[in-house]
Amino acid sequence: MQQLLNTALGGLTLGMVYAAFALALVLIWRSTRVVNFAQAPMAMVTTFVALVIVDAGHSYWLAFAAALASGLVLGAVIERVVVRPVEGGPEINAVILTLGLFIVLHALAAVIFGNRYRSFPAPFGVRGIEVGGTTIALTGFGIFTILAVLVTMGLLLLLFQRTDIGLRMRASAFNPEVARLLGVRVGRMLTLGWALASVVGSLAGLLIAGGSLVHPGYMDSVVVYGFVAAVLGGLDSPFGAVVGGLLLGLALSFVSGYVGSQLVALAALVILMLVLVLRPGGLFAQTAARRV
Amino acid sequence: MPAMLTVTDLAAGYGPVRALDGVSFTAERGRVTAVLGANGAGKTTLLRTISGLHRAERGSVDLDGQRLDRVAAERMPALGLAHVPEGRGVITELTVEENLRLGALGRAGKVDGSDLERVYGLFPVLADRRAATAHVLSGGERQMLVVGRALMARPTTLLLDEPSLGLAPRIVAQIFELLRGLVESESLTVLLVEQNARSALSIAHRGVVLNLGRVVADDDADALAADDQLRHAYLGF
Amino acid sequence: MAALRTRASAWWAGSILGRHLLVALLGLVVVVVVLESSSDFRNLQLASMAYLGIAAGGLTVLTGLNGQISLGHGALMAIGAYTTALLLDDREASTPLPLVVLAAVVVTLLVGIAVGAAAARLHGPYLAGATLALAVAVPGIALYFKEQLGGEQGLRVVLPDIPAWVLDLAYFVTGQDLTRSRYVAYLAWLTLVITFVLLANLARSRVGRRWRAVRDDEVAAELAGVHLGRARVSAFVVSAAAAGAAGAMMALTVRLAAPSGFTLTLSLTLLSAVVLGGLGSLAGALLGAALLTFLPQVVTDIGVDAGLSDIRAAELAPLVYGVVMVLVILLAPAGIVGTVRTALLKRRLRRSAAAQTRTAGTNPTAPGTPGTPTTDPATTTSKGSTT
Amino acid sequence: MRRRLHRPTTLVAAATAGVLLLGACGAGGRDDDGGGGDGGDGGGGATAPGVTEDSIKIGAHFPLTGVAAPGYNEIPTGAKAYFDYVNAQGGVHGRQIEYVVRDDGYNPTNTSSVTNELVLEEEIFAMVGGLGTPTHSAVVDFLNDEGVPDFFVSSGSLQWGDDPEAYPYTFGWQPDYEIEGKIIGQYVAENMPDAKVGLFLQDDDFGDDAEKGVRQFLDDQVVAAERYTSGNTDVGPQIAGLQAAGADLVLSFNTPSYTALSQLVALRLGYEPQWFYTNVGSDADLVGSLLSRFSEGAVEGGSSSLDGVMTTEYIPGVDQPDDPWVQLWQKVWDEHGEKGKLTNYRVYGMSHAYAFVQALQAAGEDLTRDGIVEAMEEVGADLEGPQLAPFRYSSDSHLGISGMRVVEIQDGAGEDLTPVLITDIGDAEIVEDDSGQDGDAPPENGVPEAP
Repeated sequence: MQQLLNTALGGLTLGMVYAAFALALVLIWRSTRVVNFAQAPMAMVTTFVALVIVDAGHSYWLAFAAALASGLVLGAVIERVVVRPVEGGPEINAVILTLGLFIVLHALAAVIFGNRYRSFPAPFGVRGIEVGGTTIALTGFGIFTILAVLVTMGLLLLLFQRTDIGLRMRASAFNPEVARLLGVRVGRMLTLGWALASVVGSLAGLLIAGGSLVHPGYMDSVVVYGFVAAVLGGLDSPFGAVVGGLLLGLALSFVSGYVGSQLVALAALVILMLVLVLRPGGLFAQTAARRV
Repeated sequence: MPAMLTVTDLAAGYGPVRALDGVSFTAERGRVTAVLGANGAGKTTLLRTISGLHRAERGSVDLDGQRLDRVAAERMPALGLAHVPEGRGVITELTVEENLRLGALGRAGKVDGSDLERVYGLFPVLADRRAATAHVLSGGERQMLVVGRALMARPTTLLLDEPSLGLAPRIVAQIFELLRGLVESESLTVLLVEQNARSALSIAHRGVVLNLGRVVADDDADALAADDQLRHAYLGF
Repeated sequence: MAALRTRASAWWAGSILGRHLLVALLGLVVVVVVLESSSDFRNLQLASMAYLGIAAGGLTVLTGLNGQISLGHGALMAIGAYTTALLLDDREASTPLPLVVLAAVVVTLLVGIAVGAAAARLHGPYLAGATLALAVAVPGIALYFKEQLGGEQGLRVVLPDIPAWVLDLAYFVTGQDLTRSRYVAYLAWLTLVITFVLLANLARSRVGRRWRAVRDDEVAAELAGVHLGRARVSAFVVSAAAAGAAGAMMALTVRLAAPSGFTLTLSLTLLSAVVLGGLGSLAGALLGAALLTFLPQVVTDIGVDAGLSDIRAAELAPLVYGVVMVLVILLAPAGIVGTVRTALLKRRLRRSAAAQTRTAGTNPTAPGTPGTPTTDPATTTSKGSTT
Repeated sequence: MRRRLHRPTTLVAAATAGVLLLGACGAGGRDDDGGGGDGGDGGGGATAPGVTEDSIKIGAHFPLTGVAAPGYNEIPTGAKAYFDYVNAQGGVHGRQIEYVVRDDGYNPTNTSSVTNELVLEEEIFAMVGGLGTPTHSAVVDFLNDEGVPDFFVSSGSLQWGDDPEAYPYTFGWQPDYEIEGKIIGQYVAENMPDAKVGLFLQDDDFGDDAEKGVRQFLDDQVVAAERYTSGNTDVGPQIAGLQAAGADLVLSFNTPSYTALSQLVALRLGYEPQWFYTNVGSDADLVGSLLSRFSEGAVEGGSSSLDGVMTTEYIPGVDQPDDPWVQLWQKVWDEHGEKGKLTNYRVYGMSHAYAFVQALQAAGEDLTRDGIVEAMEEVGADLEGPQLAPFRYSSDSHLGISGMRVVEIQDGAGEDLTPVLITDIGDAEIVEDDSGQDGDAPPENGVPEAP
């Protein structure tokens, strides 16, 4: 019973991170029709920025803010400088480009920050909370993780649904030409979209790193499962990304605990194929799904 | 009537294909000017070039004394120019009201509820479906939505691309009726691109006929409608 | 069945097959000359290049001709490699080598049918996601079935003794003894030439035209009577078969099939080989494979020569490789072969244009501009429009 | 994606020819060396490949990039520092040691290709310290076919020495995982007979061999065995499984990062068994520095974070700064190391470099590949060095260090729980070591003599 609960809680926390990461991928996909494989190393780089600040003796929260801010800048710069030329071009070119970025960022991080394990601090306890004499696998930081992702989602929802800038961003994503005709500076919106997505990705990176170990490759499995989660939910649906992330986090945790950790990836494949065979556009594909 | 929109010697193309080849005409303030011609005559390219979506190779565009041909498309609404693209202009993923709100974002000055109410007043169908996602709208409703959205920017000049495309004649008549009303009440300048020349000329004051990227006729609407030779050669009715 | 029909139709259009065979023969002569004149180390490197080339060739058919993205071809190679390893587990293994390779191809092909059938309904990033999951899932299977598949340590591949007639033939032709490394290299390149001839013929056949039709415009293809699903699955299966052959060659070259040899990196590497060389072109696939085989070593050596420590020099290789990928996409999006072709074509056109008097209204780039995507004004209007 | 396959074969042929010619040119630069690196026949005193009057070239494959690189990439820096130190003292028999390290990214395919490069192109005399079980598996046949001495594989797998007939040129170095499992198993059976034992195993030969050793003594006491896959950093489900099975003593066969991860997860689960980490995973210095960051006192700072944890020890590490060997390593690192501090990975690298230098001394001035292998089989068991127990090298076994002692970590350093125990694979008994290896000190100049 306790194992069941703990496995579920572990899966929930991990699922939240996958959800955040998938959300970042969906934001970028929606705005620029690019699957950003470089999302993981981008987040990794910002996590290292935070680590440098912590190492310099500053507080966790300053480092946290700096990582998010550097995520914002990194996302904007990458979109503007590297990704802009391939937007609207053949899909595969964008894929290869972000894969290339993936490799470059990885290699750069190894050169600059060193290729070794380092511990990353957590602002809250990493000890499980006691409920009625038994400890459950939910730490202060775990709660923070869940809350942070929920709050981020709420903020994004507000931004997109309730503000003019959100409306502009959505319009740019859905129909850039019409958006231009209506006076929306589409280029800026796309850059902003990447910047925001990169912030969300950075958040996922910080949450995975918190109270654990980081090295240049620490996000690599997240890119796979985050992408699978996004596809699972339907790449156009932020809601789907979140559901996909949670579903995947829980399912994989149970497979790892009760079947075997070798089969985690296989389980991800099976779940994905089951969903895609029934719904080729993901769980939350819009009925008016656009043919790309 | 003074000229609102003046196009002089405009040329544009796609690679080696020449779509516009020295087009000149004027659209008068508060009037409807119809641009007519067969498929591929360059009508849509003309609108796209005026509104900055397509780059002009030569020539100039002048809106009320202001050069437009070097201005980016996204700045047009602020200058009072609204381009209503053909059919697909509705952003189907957004709700009706979001589409409308979007229309007001590009213009200078503060947006308030009165703009929305005005458009809903003009198109009561839209008011009923304001919270619906736009993809559930019918073709006629979509056309109303794009026109309404353009009006949200309080434009002085409206570029309309094929508003009758794919719509039932009854709906076309309804939309043209609305347009005529708007021109009269708001003293809008309208440049109306149409393949359906008969309907277009019925509300236009003036007509410009394009063929293979050149102006072949430019006259009062009545005169054009009366010119049998022209009608048979270029207008198909 | 499709292959049979293709073969038949290719025979009818005898000149194409004849030309391909002639080129293949020439290629083989070059292979012999080069392999005989290079060291054992180069031979093995060239063998690696060959198996990467085979897999990339299959992938370029899938992605370039049929428009399907696969991030999971490494997993298909793993299936070919493990099949080979299971059949060649000791020196007494009696299965003749061609049969082993054939078995690897057939098993991979069967898996390809299953994956292809599931993938046929998926588009773009959904297909990418599914194949990505495939790429990470397959090594896990080898870990789970430790008894049968050797777990993390993998399965050793024992290269059977070189048949006496092969040794004799090699000596007769070249006057040198055939080393095992060179033998492996010959096997890999022979497989490559055979695979490429088959792929090239398929690409020129009716099947190939169907693949392209589906890639260019599904609706039009369907109206023209092409069965979309069947065209997709057949492209995937052909490409899987090539990956199987590549896996077999990889197993023989590396003499091991282990999960850590088939990480996601391998799949992504193949895809980048295809794009770097030039999508849809077999020559590009080969060029990409060459780049992947030789670039890291060259870069590391340069790093070491420049006085970097071993670690720094090793870190330099992926950095340069990544930068090359980004630059090729930004500066030469048609890939190396595509860019060269376009440049050559332009020069030829310029020359012929200079020779002729200019006629107005002609379209200088219209007829068959290979390698570059044609921009069609009708499709550039909006990328996010609804239907 | 509007590309088309355009006259493929012609271009293929052209490209093929071009690329192949490129390859040929590359090869053409080399002299005809008459059959590559076939030094295996060791023909009567002829100079072996990689050996000249004044130099010996040796090679190694390590993961320098990629996911497996953190930690392991420090080993060759330690070895290199020691070789540089020896070179500065005049080398071995007047020969300077040239140490070439190649990156394989822990991918057997790459290992195969870089080993080909090292052996055929660089013409190394011997492979020294190649790391990893799956990676080295890919090249062990090749190295033995070519007759290249394959010394001191950095992995505790049994296959690097249990069958010298199959692999006459391959030698293990560290205690294999099975004897470590046996020694731990016996200790637990004798001292904690009531413990409910949980096993936390890396899912490869490391975990498998160790489990085999442990179960020789503890089969009845084991209540759960959980396996994690290297690279999957979420070990929560596995630790939760151990907790659910009620294990109060966890024997963990894992790498250091997983020690830190398992400790963190246990904190999260409120799971407090007695931990017993394998030597590989118990780098107190490293794990301590990894765990020191976690705030709110959830984990004690510094290297004391593993206090109370049991482990084994077969060479002295950086937690024993007073040990004469560690003092030598510190001196070597200060003089010849790169930046960064001395770590246990580097100590590991230096320790096997030390053993290799001694092997070279033993092989004498007329260095041949077969000669050094013979020398190792003859005198290998008498090699001096930091190892606490002697090597098992003989003509029947090429397995490495024969034993270790069980320690408990206190204040970041090991406190002995047993004397040094030695044994061998299979049914071999576990006995106390009387070789005196434990407690010896390096020679004054830090360079070993022939044994």
